[in-house]
Amino acid sequence: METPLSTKIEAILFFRGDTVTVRKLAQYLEVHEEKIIEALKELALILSNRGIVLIQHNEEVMLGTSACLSPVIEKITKEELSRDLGKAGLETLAIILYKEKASKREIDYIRGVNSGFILRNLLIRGLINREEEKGGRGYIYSGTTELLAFMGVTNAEHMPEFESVKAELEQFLLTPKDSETETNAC
Amino acid sequence: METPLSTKIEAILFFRGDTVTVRKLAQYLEVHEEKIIEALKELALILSNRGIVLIQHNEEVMLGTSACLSPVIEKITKEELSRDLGKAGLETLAIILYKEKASKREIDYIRGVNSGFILRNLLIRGLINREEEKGGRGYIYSGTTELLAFMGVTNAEHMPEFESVKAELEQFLLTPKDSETETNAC
Amino acid sequence: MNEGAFTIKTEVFEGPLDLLLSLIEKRKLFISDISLARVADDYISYVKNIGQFPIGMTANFILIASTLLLIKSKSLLPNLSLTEEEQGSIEDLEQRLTIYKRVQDVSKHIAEKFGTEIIFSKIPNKRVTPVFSPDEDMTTLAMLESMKRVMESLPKKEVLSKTVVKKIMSLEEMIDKLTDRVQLSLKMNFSDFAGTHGGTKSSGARHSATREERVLIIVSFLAMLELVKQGIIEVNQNTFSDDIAMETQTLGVPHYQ
Repeated sequence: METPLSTKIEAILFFRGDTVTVRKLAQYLEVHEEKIIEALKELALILSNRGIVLIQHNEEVMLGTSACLSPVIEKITKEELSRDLGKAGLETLAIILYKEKASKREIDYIRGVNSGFILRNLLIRGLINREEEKGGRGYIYSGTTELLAFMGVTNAEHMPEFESVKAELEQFLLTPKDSETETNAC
Repeated sequence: METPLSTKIEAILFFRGDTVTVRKLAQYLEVHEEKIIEALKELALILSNRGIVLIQHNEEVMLGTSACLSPVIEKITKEELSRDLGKAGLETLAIILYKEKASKREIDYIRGVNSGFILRNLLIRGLINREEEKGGRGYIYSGTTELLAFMGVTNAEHMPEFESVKAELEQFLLTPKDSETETNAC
Repeated sequence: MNEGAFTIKTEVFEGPLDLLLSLIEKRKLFISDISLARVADDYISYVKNIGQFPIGMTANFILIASTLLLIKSKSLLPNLSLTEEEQGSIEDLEQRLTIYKRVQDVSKHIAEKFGTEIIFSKIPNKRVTPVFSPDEDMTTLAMLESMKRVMESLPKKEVLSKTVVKKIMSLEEMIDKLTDRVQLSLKMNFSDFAGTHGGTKSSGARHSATREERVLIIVSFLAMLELVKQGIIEVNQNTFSDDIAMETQTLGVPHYQ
């Protein structure tokens, strides 16, 4: 059985987590816009009484959380921002500061674990900035001015033992990644 | 009417986008964990045949797009998907996934080689997690929810031959033997 | 050698168990002491050619090689008595191969599923405006401490564990003893090699071998023992030239040179 259009739309909207135009949806799913509009009506019906709702505005649609749940969501947002950074958060932040600019690949490689979630949290907490890497391969992270000010330094270079730590990090990233040198990592 | 717990959970999971532990959900919603587990069953049922699925793994839950809609989403994602695991990666993941939790010693013993390098690689890719073993002897590894997501499985138990292989692995590792033989210090 | 050795140099193996399994499977055998005895020669000739392996890997190959030698010697000389420990290491190897094969089999399920039908999670919302939310722990000193912790856990050069080093060293002695035992058994039971009667289960393949052929087999087996011994010495030497030398001296184990 062919998957209903409304189901496909639901998946796309969920994945994007942002507004998508009806035109784009029609393009992605290779059907006429009228079909999309029809399916959206269906989807809105399916999603009534659910935690996720369909928000439609002009030609744009997106999924959102039901309004009656905003107190819970607010609580979570607050908690996310005030939570302890924890060991992993501090380590990630330290690498970004001492390296001055670090890509996700470099951070992961130095820490030996994936830093995706932590980087996301540091970003929404305004502790790090990101900019797109040249060639569009990913992002480069650096500490925010607010963060440096909070720690009482005007520049990452004023961090204690800055030169030697930075040099050691660079050295490590330059070392060829053959299996012999890495076996004892875990 | 009071909003059902499953609806609230759905909203929270949608809002967070990534994994949330059962404990956190209980905390956010101020109910017992058992209630959450019950409501999760309900939610999984509600979401069957939808564009969104519920993944449950190791006390963690996450919403994602339905596996059968993978081609639709792949068309619109910009993310580069690395599908290559290699023989060592596959073997290591098989042990970790089917045993649910495995120490480095156990993995090394079964594979007959030091798995440090491949474990580090899988950690960096976010396919496995590690936690310190009790007594500080080393690390215990488990698959991440992302690993299941990448395989399109909503629960590790849905892997083919799961129960029998798990039992065989446990039986094998239970037999007292000098499991230190082939491992290198870690 | 006998039974037509396979060319295996070009293949890459994950380790000794992987190599053994593929040797057994190439001959379409099941995992048993008999099949292990039959692939022992292939295994050792492969190990002989792996000088460029990291030291830890070579050690792993040699540990398994020693168990294969036990199996092989028992199959050649059924009257050779094995200690309980030796018998245990043979059974242990068979069990390990069985479970390793199972792991390789189920890893195919993962290969089939991985990346085929993906469950995608939500893309993080780009519209969220960051709210500067520091944490009390964020001081320059705490950052330095975290940084030092990270640097301490950076991967270092591989070092063999004390257990492996000890095992490898006791192996040299084991091979010496095994050589003596095989030679002794050869003298004592020379009639066994006349080739007029076979009868024992593990000599099936060589049932019709002539006396000359049998002596040849035993002689080449002794050469195999010598090969493995050389491998062990090599591992020991390389090991001693490394950091581990200091560690082992404090263990008070004999220092071969």
